[in-house]
Amino acid sequence: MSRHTDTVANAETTPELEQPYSELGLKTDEYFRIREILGRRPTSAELAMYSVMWSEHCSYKSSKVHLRQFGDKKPETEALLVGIGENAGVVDIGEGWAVTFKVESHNHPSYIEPYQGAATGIGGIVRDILSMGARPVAVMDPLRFGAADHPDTRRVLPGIVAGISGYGNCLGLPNIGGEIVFDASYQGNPLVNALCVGTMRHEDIHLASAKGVGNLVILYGAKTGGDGIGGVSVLASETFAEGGPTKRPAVQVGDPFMEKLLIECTLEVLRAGLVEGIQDLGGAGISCATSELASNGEGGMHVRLDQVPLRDASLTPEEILMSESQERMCAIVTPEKVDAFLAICRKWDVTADVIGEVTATGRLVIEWHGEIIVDVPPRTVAHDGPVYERPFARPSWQDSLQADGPERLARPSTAAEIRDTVLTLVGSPNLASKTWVTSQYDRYVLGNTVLAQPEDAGVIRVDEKTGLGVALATDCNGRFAKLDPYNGAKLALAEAYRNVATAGAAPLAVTNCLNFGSPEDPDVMWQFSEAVRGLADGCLELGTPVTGGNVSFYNQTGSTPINPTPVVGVLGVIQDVARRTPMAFRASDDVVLVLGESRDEFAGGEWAHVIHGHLGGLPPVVDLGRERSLGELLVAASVGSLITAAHDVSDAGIVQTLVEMALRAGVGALVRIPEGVDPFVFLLSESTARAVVTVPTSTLGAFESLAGDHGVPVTRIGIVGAAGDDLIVESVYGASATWTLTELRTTADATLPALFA
Amino acid sequence: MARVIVDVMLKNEILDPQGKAVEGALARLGLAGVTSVRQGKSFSLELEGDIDESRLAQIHELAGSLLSNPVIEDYVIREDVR
Amino acid sequence: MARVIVDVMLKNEILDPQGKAVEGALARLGLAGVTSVRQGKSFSLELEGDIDESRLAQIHELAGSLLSNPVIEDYVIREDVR
Amino acid sequence: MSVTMRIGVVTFPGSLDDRDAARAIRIAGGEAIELWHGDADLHGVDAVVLPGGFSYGDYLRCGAIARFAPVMGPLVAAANGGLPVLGICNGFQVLCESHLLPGALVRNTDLHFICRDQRLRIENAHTLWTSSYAEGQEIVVPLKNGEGSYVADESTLDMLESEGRVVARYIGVNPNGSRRDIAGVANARGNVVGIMPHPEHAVEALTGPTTDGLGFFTSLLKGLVEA
Ligand SMILES: Nc1ncnc2c1ncn2[C@@H]1O[C@H](COP(=O)(O)OP(=O)(O)O)[C@@H](O)[C@H]1O
Ligand SMILES: [Mg+2]
Repeated sequence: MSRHTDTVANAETTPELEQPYSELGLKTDEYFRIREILGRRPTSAELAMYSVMWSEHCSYKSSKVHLRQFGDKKPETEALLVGIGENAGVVDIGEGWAVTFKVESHNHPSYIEPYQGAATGIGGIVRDILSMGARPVAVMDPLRFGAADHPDTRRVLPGIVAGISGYGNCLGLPNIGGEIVFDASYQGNPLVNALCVGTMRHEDIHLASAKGVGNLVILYGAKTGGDGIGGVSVLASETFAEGGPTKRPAVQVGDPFMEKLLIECTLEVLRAGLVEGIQDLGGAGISCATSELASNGEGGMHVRLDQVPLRDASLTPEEILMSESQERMCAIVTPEKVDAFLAICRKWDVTADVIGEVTATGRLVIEWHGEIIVDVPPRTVAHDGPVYERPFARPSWQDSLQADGPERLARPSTAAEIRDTVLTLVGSPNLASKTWVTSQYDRYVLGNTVLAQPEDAGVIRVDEKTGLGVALATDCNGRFAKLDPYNGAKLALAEAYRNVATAGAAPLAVTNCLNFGSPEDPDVMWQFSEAVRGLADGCLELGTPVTGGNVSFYNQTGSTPINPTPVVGVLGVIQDVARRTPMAFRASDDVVLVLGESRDEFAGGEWAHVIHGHLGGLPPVVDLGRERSLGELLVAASVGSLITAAHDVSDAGIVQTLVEMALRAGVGALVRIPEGVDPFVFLLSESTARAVVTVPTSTLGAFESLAGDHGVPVTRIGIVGAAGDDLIVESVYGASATWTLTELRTTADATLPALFA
Repeated sequence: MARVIVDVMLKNEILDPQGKAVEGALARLGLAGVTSVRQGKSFSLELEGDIDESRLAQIHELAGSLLSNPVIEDYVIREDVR
Repeated sequence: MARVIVDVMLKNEILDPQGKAVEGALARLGLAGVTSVRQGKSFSLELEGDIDESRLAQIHELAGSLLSNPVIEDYVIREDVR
Repeated sequence: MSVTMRIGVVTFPGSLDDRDAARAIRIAGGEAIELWHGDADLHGVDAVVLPGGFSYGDYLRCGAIARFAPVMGPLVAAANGGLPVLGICNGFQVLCESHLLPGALVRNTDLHFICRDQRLRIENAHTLWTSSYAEGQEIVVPLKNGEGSYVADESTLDMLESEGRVVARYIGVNPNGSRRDIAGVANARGNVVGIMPHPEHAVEALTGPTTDGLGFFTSLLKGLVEA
């Protein structure tokens, strides 16, 4: 034997052995807590498990105390079938259908190996959805990159997009939306967030718990290799090897075909009633799956680790426990159903092995070739990790940032200047057409995509017979969050909520991915705590519970953190997808209306960012009461078939909204600035709770009175198609601003290909 | 005129789904005794003139950055002067 | 234990967009005098036992049907016995 | 009394658009029969659709491994005997790899997977799968592929043209570099058709850019009833 195995017996007889806990990322007091829990020193395998499960990524040790607010401030709702704490939350959408959805980050791996990092990000979130018992039906990808013209953005963006496309397309999941935002603060820290949504009947919901003493633990899917060891914890387990360090790759490589087999195989074993509990393997691999299953179930489990099928025979038991090899799942199966389970795995050519059984001992015991290498209370690994109250304080620079508002910036003051400003904005990377990216994603597969990017929300048909469907949108403006993290999080929520309502769906529930810098920086921790407080308060006010999410810390280069980026995903329900509201102008002579009020609000907006490179001041005022009224109006108008198109107003204001509606349709409009309003403010401000809708003259009266009922201000501003192929805005400082659709399209379409093709 | 071939292979410990798929297919089609298949890429570069030290160094540099990602791949350079 | 490497290349008359893309990138990154780049695939097969005539014939058969598509690709077999 | 036509849809482990193909068949008025790649039996179907997807992961070449699937034995024999077969996207690739259709499909010239609403012209309205269209009719259906560039040597291309076996051609944009803008071809007998774009994704106004794709499926049902 080139190396010995550190057994429990060995640990008992060598209490004083020095252990590399700090190399594994454990603090001294954490290490001593482990010794206290066990009443002895941990074995090397136990140390591996605790270190990885008590890492920030798995234990949420810095964020837990804050995330509790999502539960404490949870709105009254009947819709939540499974809440925070499971792999993903589940909501009731009616007619016996349930939907599960969640967003997760894969930021750091995507920086190191863009293609594989992003691909395995999709793979991981899809398995979370699958493990709830749902069929994954769509994905979305909120992305953030450094400056568009920075060489490193050119390195990472094409790879990340190809990875999402390569993995998602091969799984057969339509990509229905996401975000692509450029900002220098993400230089060296691109954000790759991935959202998946799945559907199931209520009775198909499954949970990650190892119930039933004597039931067997089956590991199935890909074989275990050296992937991602050190990906979760800080260090590879090389420190364990006595015969010199082995170098294990931190990069996980995805096999989407294997994942496709895993999806079909898992759904077949679930639907055949062969599974008592199920868990995906993601971060922390077998350590996480076995400890969580045991902790959530009977409390005991006996695992024979040498039964795990390996891709690399040289892996040590510690490495097997920590490996993050992709495309693996773990199921709890009663003994009499094991054969049927294995038969379905064979049908799909999926490797499956019994690796252990559920026990009543209250201990997770792991055996390696006949010797006990782990004997721990599973709860202490999975759920009772350290909890930190990290210090936080409002940054010293926050006041001066907020004091430096955009009021001092030079504004366009003629129609010609407005015309040029708008063209510059339309072609700027954050507003330009994202088709170069999204045309790499399959949006048609499964045949249920009713709306996909660039629409406000992705809409998926859930039930072909009744037309029941769901709508999803994700949003976050990190600049707003930097100016004011509390309201920045609310603004992200408000925008996603508005996007869902704009499509005609009633917002129901929320997921989130909180991307921040280092929690050890009190400034960052303050941003984080404020953002969580804002999101929790906002969800309570809107009546949309947080069902789950993810936290990604340490997104920073040196001591410079990214803009705080709390990405918020909102899910809505639409009873009949046939009545969804698309964004394109539909028919000439429809009346163009603005809903909501426009105020002089430019801080953190696209105009200040693109034209002046300025960030300062206070973000637009968020009024969730108004958002709610607007949302209810948009849904009611859809139900009543009163409107022909709707598009939410956000980045670069009403003029950008009009440009997008016109380009989507290939039809222009003639618009006039209302009396008594500053044209620049009217066209480019980013005030919230607004949308542009088009209404046929036949329903105009009905729509306006409905808006009155909801207390939403309505302004008639123009007529679709009245300017032929042009978009014309009249009364801009005494003149007209005219854009041809051709010039708008050319400008919007050229930017991304020029940078990345 | 010179030709240089750069062979790029996934590192041994990295999962190679392509190789695995071929391995399975070869076995199904009756080729016995295959213990492993790895799939790689090769780039065949035709170059004007001769390859001196500094040019070879430049090719090595590009093979290790553009043509392969050292995080997951290794490369070998074959010179193939005709 | 034997190793066989099968190199697969697009036929010359078939457009190779990947090779073209690499050619452009090499030039942009300062490698002068590259007149053409072709990108191919290679399969490294590890086999138990020795490679006799009949086994080699079988490998040729599979190289020309499974590993390459003769409509667009050529293959070469390198035996690499260690 | 007309009997409902039974059209098989083959599911390989990595097939993705098999449900969509079945839905299109149902909307066109046929009965979709699931066929499994590992089952060397066509179960007496009247026609077969090979759907889109990544049959066996397709890391090697699209369709390369699927060609050797058990179901392909009887399928190739039946196709040579006149059974109507439509290969869509990956199905087209499988048909080429199986030598039921000439040529091959290689990586798109811009090296990206591309998903777009594609304009096509139906060049041959006499195949079993295109008879509901008018010759020269322009349609818009989704296209989504990474290896959709049709290649064949010049003499093969000339032969396809002269025998009228180019079934559909890209117009406006050639999205993937296909030789002579070819989007779909037929075998000499006209019973086997391969098409890169996805008619099965254009059968409902709600989910497709158009309903132009339905013609492929109604053509067949009409043809089978008349036969
Ligand atoms: N920002 C957040 N908001 C709400 N719930 C969160 C957030 N971050 C994590 N969670 C929840 O904490 C639980 C554990 O998360 P995680 O360890 O990422 O799950 P998994 O390992 O299944 O991906 C999940 O239920 C997740 O939804
Ligand atoms: Mg999970």
